[in-house]
Parts: sequence; C-alpha cells; structure tokens
Amino acid sequence: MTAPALDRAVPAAPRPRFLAGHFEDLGAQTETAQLGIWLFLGSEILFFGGLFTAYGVYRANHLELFRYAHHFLDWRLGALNTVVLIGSSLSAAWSVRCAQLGQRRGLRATLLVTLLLAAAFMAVKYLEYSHKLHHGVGWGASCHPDAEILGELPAALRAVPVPARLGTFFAVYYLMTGLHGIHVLAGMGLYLWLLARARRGDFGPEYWAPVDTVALYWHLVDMIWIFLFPLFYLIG
Amino acid sequence: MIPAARAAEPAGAPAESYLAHGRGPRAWLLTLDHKRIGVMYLVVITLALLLGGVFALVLRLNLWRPGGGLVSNDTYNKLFTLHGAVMIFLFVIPGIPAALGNFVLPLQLGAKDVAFPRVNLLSFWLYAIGATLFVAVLAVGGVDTGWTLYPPYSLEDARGLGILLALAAVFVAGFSSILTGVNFIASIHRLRAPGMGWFDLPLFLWALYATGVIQIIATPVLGITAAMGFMDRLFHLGLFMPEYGGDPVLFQHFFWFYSHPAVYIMILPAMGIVSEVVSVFSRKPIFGYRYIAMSSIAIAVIGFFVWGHHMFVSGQSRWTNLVFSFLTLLVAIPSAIKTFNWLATMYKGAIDLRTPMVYVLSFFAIFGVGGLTGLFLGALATDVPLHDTYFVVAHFHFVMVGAVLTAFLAGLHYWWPKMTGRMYGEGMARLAAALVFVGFNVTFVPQFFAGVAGMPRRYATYAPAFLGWNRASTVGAFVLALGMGLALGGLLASLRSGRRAPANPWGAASLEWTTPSPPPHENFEATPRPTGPYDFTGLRRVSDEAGWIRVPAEAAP
Amino acid sequence: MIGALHRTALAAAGFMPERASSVAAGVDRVFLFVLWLSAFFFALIVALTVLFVLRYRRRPSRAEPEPSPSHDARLELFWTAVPLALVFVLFGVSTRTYLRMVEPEPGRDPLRIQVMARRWSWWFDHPGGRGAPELHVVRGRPAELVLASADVIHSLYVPDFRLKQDAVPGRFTRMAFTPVLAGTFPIVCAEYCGTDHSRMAARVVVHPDQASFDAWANEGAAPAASLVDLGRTVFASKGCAGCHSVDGSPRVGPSFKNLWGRQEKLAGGGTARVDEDYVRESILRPSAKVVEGFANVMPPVPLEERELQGVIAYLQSLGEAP
Amino acid sequence: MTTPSDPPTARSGPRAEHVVPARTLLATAAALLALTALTVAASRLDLGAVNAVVALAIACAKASIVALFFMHLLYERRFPRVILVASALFAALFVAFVVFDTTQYQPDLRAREAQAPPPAR
Repeated sequence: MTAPALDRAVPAAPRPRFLAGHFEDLGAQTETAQLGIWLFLGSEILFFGGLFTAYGVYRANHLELFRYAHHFLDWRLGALNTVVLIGSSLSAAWSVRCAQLGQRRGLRATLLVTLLLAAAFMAVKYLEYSHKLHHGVGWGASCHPDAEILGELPAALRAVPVPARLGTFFAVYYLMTGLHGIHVLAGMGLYLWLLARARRGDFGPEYWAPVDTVALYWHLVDMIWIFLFPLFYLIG
Repeated sequence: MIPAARAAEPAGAPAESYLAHGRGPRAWLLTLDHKRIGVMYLVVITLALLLGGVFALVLRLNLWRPGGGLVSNDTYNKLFTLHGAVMIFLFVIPGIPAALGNFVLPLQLGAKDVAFPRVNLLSFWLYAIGATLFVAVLAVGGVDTGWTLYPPYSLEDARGLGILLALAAVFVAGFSSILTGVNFIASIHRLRAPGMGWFDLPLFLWALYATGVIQIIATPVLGITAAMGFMDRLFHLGLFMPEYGGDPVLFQHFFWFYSHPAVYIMILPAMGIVSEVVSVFSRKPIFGYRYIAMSSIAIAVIGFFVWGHHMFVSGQSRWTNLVFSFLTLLVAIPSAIKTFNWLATMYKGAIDLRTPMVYVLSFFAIFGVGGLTGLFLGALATDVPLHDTYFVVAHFHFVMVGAVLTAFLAGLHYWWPKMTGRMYGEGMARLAAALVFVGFNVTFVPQFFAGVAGMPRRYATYAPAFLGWNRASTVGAFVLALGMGLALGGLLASLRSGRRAPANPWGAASLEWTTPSPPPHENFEATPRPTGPYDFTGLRRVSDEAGWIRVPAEAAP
Repeated sequence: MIGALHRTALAAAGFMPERASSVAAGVDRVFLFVLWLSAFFFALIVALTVLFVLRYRRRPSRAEPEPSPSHDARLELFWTAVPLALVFVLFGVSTRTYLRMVEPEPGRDPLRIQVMARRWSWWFDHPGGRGAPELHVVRGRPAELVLASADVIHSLYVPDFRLKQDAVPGRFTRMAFTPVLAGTFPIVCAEYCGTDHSRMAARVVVHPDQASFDAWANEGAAPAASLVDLGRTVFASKGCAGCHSVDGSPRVGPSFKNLWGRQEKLAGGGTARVDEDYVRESILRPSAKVVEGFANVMPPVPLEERELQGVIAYLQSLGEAP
Repeated sequence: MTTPSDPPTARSGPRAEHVVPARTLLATAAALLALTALTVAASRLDLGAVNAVVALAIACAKASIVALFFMHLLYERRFPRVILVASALFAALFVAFVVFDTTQYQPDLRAREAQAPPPAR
C-alpha cells in the first residue's frame, strides 16, 4: 500500500476560464454537468408523475367526463404547438452541435430560433387560455361554460347537459399545462441567458456544457408535451 | 511523502484550515465550501432540534394529567403539528445527509468539493427559507392539521393562512432536499479519488447514494402534492376536497408516496454512520461489505412500494392492502442483513468503547425495537387495531428519533474532531450517551403499552386508565432532554477547552482522516491515494496528541 | 415450554382490552406470534452485542483484533433466507386473520347499521329506524356498519373488538364484526379531526340476545310525541352534542344549560338575546352572530321548520337564564 | 506509483464528445413530425379504448426518439439511461398502484354521492 498522499505534477498550462477549482479539466466538468442535469430530469419526471397520476385517477373514474370535456380543446392548436416544440427541440439540439463545432454564428442563430419558437408556443397557449377563461371555462368551482363556447361543441354533445364535474377535468388540464408552461417560461429565461453568453463568445469546442444541459432540459419539456398533447387534445 | 500526522501540529507551512480561510459573515453565508455549508446546516438543524424538543416537552407536560389543562386543546394540536413538521422536515430528513453528509462526503471521496458547489449553497438557502416559512407559520397563529396535512381538515377555509405557509415551506424544503440528492450522487459518480472503485467507497457513501436516489425520485412528488393542496385550498379545484368532488384518500396516496420513503432518507444515512463507527472501533473491516452496500440499495428500492401500509384502515381497497402488507414485510430482510453484519463485524474485534461506539451500541438496541415493532404494523391483522394509536407513535419515534438521533450523535462525535479540530471530553460525552439511552427508553417504551391498551394518538386528553404510561413517558422526556443538553454542552465546551485533535484520532482508514483536523480549505494538500476504507493494517497509535499514523508496511498483503 | 410461556403472557397481558369480538382472539394470536418472534430476535441482538463487548473489549492484552473472515457468503445467505421465510409465514398468518376481519361472518343475517361521524360526535342509525349516539348490537349476531362522515375524516375505533375503520367524507366505508361478549365498550375516534378529537367518544352496547336488542329498538319507537322530544333527537343526531353541553360544562361552543333568554356578548361587539329568531339564525347561519370567546367554527345545519321548532322547544326545556 | 487503469474520476473519461450529425438531427425531427401526424390521424378513427393505447404508444415512441437522438442518449454511457428508465418506471408504478386502488373503491364514492350529492356550486 502506498502512503495516503502523493504529490502530483502541477499542470503548467493556465487553467481554462470556466473551469471550476475542483475539476481537473473541462471534459470532466462537462460530463459531471450532464450527469447532474440527468439526475435533475429524473426528478422532474416524478414531479410531473404526480400530475399524471391525478390525470390517470380522474380519467379512469370519470371516463365519460373526459370524453366530453376534451372537445373544449382545439386539437389543431395542440398539434400546432406540438410542431412548434419539435422545431424548437431541433434547433436546441442544433445549437449544441454548433457550440461543439465552434460555429458561433450558427450557435447564436439556433439559440434565437429556439427562444422564438418557445415564445410562439406560449403565445398559442395564451390564446387557448384566454379563449376558455373568457367563456367561463375556469377550473374547479369556477367552471361555468357560457352558451357561446357550448355552441362550438360537436352537435352530438350540445344536447347533453354539462356534467357536474367539468371543473375537475379543467383543474387537471390547467395544472398540467400550466406547470408545463412554467417550465417553458423557465426555459426561455435560460435561453436568454445562453444567448447573452453566446454573444459574449463564451462557448466553443472546449466549453459548451451550459448549452448542452439547457438543451437536455428543453428536450424534457418537449417530451412532457408529447404526452400532454394526445392525453388532453386527442383522446380526452 | 507526507505522514498524515505531521499536519496535526502547525509545523512547516500547512495550508490554513477551512475555519480560518476567509472571515466575516459573507465568507460564511455565501461560501461555496462544502465544509462551511455543512457547518451552517449543522447550526440551523440544531436550532430546529431545540425548537421541536421544546414543543415536545410542552406536549408531554400537558399529558401529565388526563384532562390536560396546561394548554388548550387547540394549542396542543398546533404544538404537536409543529413538533412533527419541524422535527421531520427540518431535523431528521436533512440532519445526517445535509449536515454531516455535506461535510464528510467530499472528504471521504478525496475530492476538493461536491460536484456542484453553487447548487449546494442554493440548497442550503432553500432549506433556510423553508425553515423561515415554518417559523412564519408560528407567527400567523400556527396550524393544527398534524404534519400529515390530511384533507379535508387541512384544506378547510378555517385553517387560514398558516396552512398555505406550511405547504409553501414543505415545497421549498423539498427542493433543497432534491438538489442535495443530485449533488451527492453526481459527486459519488464523478469525484472519487484516483484509484477508488465503487467497492472502495466507505459505506456511509453507499448509504448517502441510496438516500440520494430516494431524494431524487420521491421528493418531487411531495412538491407536487404541496402545490396541488395549495391550489385546491385557494381555488377549490376539487382534487382532494370531497365538498367539491375530490377524493381525500388520493391525497394520502400522494403524501405517503413521498413520506414513507422519507423514513429511509432518515434511516439509511444513520445506518451508514453505524457501519463506519462499528468497523473503526472494532478495528476490523466491516463484515460483508458488499452485502451491506447492496442492502442499502435494496431498502431504497423496496421502500418505494410500501407506502400503502399507512392507509390500511383509511378506505384503501382490500387487495391493495394485501400487496402493500407483503412488500412492507419484505423491508425487514435488508434491515436484518445489516444488523447481523454489524454484529459479525464486532466478532473477535478489539472493541473500543469511545463515545461514538457507545451511541452505536444503543443504536443496535433501539433500532432493534423500532424495526421489529414495524412487523406489527406491516402485518394487516395487527395493524388494524394498532394503527393511529400510541403504538405507532412509539414505533416511529424508535426509528426516526431513537435510531436516527443516536446515529446522528454517534456521527457528530465521530467527526467532531475533524470538523472543529478539538477533542471533546470522553467522560461527559459517555454520560450523556447513557442518559440519552435511558431517557429515550423511559419515554417511549410506555407508549407501546398505552397503544396496545387502545390509546389513540394526537389526543390532548385521555382516559384515566392510561395515566401511568403517560406519566412515565413525561418523566423520560425530561431525562432525554437532560441527556441531549449534556451532549450538546460537552461538544460546545470542547470548542473552548478541548485538546487539539490530531489528523486521525480514532485510527480510521477512510480518506477524511488523512488530512489535518480541521481540514484546509482545499481539503487535501495533495491528491489523496486511497487505501481500502476499512484497511486498518499499518495504522499505529502514536499518542493522544499525534493520534494514529499509517506506518508504511513493506510486507503489506 | 413455549406454549406455557405463551399462555402466561396471554394471561398476564392484563393491559390489553377485552376480546369482545369474534376476531379479537385471532388478532391477539397474531400479535403474540409477532411478539415472540420479535422478542427472540431482540434478545439475540442484545445478547450478541453484550457478549461481544465483554469478550472482545480492547485492552492491553488485546490491542489488535483476532483474524476472522471479512465476509462469508453462506452465513450471509443464511441470515437472508431465515428472515425471508419468516416474512412469508407472518404474511400468511396475518392475512388469514385479516380476511376474517373485513367480511361479515357468513350464515346469519347481519345487523346493518348506518354510522354518521361528525365533529365531534357519532350517530348510529339502527335497523327499525332507531337512531342513537351509541352503537347497539347483539351478541353472536354479525353486524355490518356503513360509515360516512359529514365533515372531515374520522376513524371508528373499538379497542375491545380490535377493529378500526376510517369514516371518509364523500364516500362510504365498511366495517364488519361479530360481538362475542355482552356489555358496553368504548368507541373512540382514531383519526385526528380537530379541537375535540380526543373527546369524540361513544360506546357500543352489546345486548346479550336479540330480544333485549328489540326491546331497546322499540322503546320510544313512536314518532316523537312532543316538540321537546323531537328537538332532543335532532340535538343528538345532528351532532350538536359534539360541541354544546347541556350541563353547563364548557366545550367548543356555548353550553345550552339555562341558555334561553340569556344576553350574549358577541364577538364583533354588541349583544344578542337568545330567542327564537336568534336560535334560528345561529343554526342556519352560524357565522352571523358569534358569541365572544368562541371560535367561528360551526357549520350551517340545514333543518326543516318542524325540526327548528323542536330544537327551540328543547332549548327552552333546558332552563331559562337566571 | 501511477496506475493507468484508474477509473475516470475528476478527469475526463474515455468517452469522446459525440457531435450528432446534422442528418440525424433532421431525420429525428422528420420522424417526430410524421408520428405527430400519425397520432392525430389515429385519433380520428373511433376505436374505443384502443384509441388511448395507440395514442400512448405513439407518444412513448416519440419520447424515445427525443431521448435517443436529441438528448444523445444513444451515445451516452449507461447511467443516464438508467436514470431515465428508472424514473419513468417509478412514475408508471406510482400511477398504476394509485389508479388500481381508486378504481377499486369507486363504487363507495358513487353510492355516497347518490345519497347526498355535493352541494351545487
């Protein structure tokens, strides 16, 4: 057995600017950051998992209600938002590639596109929310759809009386899409920050961990929406 | 080559200790040094323990007479709620991982810090905000929902502002716990010293790893539950409130999906400390290292699927009850494995009854009782009468207070010289350990009897038939408080008058003992080369002042 | 030998409640099985700890440990397999008893009773229409309880029956048992429900035979003859007794003794005289006028007109303010 | 003493940083768009309970594609995969246990509601 402590040759090269004191090199730092964000994403999955459980419980026990209520949601807007998010995921993945390859212009462009698509997503969400709230489709006890929005339902459903628990469906809907929306907003904040740093020229083939970790987070947000879209807009 | 003992005396030019590295409140409150963050956690956690302890004493005094009378029923209900919430969320859950774990983990890994020091600081501040919110609950008149926060009671309008603050506190404290878990797992994966393989980790780190898994997977569900409760209370969503079409039993599923694994967040690090201490003070490698490491992981995984045993009489369906009962009983197995492996470690050892070891011996007895009485509550037939009686109160205090607290004190005494650079007085510390053991048992053993006799929990008043058990319990609570006071007093006194601690006062083999006490800001003067964490061959005791040093053994096997 | 010890322990366990239901003895058998199991393992742990500490304590002649293996797969497998086997046994034994605890005994026609829990009282509607704040059952005849709650979660716990079941608002829960001892046994609430949780008690009366039960069920079976009787029934069945005493002792709400005509100081200032209008308002909209010193916690109690008159008559019968 | 076989620790590992090819990224996005169209089309058919299964299956396929290519799990070490699969598994088991239990006791909720419906809003 060797003695507990052996001196090691101190590297002569200057330390890279963004290398934290407790890592030997940037590669190690990047890998650790990736590991950390993956662990955090695991946590996020369970965070949403609670709401998916609520969805499952209420859907399993009030299937008719869910079948009825999903007609209040416009699948075209949902599909549009799905496409928007897939596009933003693509540009987020591309931004990582640009950073790794040192393409600074491309990096700035892809970050900006990601940010703009995220904003577009929120704009569509705003339209959906405001339309529903305007017509009295709130959540829980404050869900009293007015005649106009009821008139937009398929003819077969207009004859049916409004179910008593419509507010429960919308409680789950607003909670899940709302929490997802908060994540989108947080992602937009992160992309603003990345954009500012990219303009400063922080990122390059050596140092791109922040671009990658934020992109991983962004893909998870996309992934959650991939489930929310069919669960609410398509099958109800 | 640097003999580890050299650093005990400030000869030459050793790096200044982390305690001296930067002064003033900013250098502490905004530090990224895991050691300082650990110490700050320790301070806040100790304050939480004192606060929760004072609540407990008032509760016990009120139960001196069957009719109560010291405080009103409402006040009693608020006190037991805050006693539970403060003790669980602010002391037991973060106690060992956040305070001791933060300090020890990078040192045992041979790393300079945790993987994400800034996240670590954020984690501390989230915890501090959560603690402040709990104190704010007190300021707005308290809540009387019980720490379990069951709706519909907890979400009625009459609970007022307090419940909203409490839910917010739970949410924030939960995120602190998640971030700690992320940090620890990433650190263990990535920051092991060169040459340290997975099975060269000290078992405390295996325990923290398993804890981290639970923190990452279970705690977010607590967060979302608190958020849903918050929204339900504010907007009457009809999730949990039957008045609006919700299902209160659903809340219980959500709550216990976190809160049962949370018990393992508490007990696993405690088991980790026991594994360290029992090996060091028997001067023998831990018996069945891999078995103990794997049983930690097994407990973490099985522990996720036993939450329903809190709901056997709550209206959960019969078949769900059967599944949960079986899974619950399964947890007994890894716990039994650990216990027998610890005992086997002592076999033919050279057992040194220093304070940490005294605490660990009392841990064996207390954890034995706590674990075995769990069988009564996992088995359906006996759980039905015992559920929500004092039997349950006694059982979980044996596990969460008795076992965790004694392990916490064992760990605190074990690493105290490393944290502070001072040795505490053995005599007083051992007396305190004995008082804690006696006081604890006098407090909680009678509660088993009261529970079997049919006394429900959360009672501000009780039938005169239970008088004797309650009086004994109250007396015990004060003995326990005295023991705790003595233990803390002894430790604090050592800060002034304690003898300087050598780098390795116990002859332990894990890496934290190869660096000076207290360690320098950078933890190690050079990248450490790990030996096995339980390889005691070659460690020789020099003197009280110099501690133990590793003699390079040419004929090492 | 174990059997003798077992019987001694059974007899000595005097602090255990009576075994008054058909499943109580079975539950206690499981309890004692686990108790012995635990006692064995606990004794083993403590004995080994003490033995090792005494024998292997560090002393000058014993500075270093003796060589011994650092692991032993067969030994470890042994102490994995034994607990595993015991877990299976325990699960089997306990589950067999449990399944008897949740089903009414087959064969005889069970006595079906509706239970309503509210803060902080119990109400039991028996077959034949008689309701009472206490539970009446017949020795040897299975009883099936359907529990509901008017406000928050409560739990019906009869220690002497070894049975417990939560009453959950918004749904029914069920409980079944067969009493085997005649007598009265306490009922307590085991799920925390607020201020007077610890005083939410009732009792179960086990009649020795059906005739005794029928006699009880039929007494006063005629519809409430007088308004005062009607009011008394409403007072008990709507849970008023949970918070309002009739003997002057303080509870969550004001006592009803000598209430009529009293000038009450109100929380927001001002006073109110207890008369017909005040009582009517206090029942239908309790938060309108809250007496000083009491919390505004009473839920509105929607009563029919005749029931209101009955309560007023009953309050008048409890004495006028001095 | 140096041991070249030391496991990677605070230094970078042997994993070369993988730059995902542009064609892969484009193909991934195309596949996701195609599956979106497919799931919309499938929902237009009335298949009863099968609709939900189809929708979830397609969603799982899309999520896997995102994870494997956009999140470059395909090129990662094993551990991130373990994290993703484990947390998805725990979430799924949580949903399964709770949904199973609540459907079991649902009749008791319905019966109570029939007897005393919740107050009108």
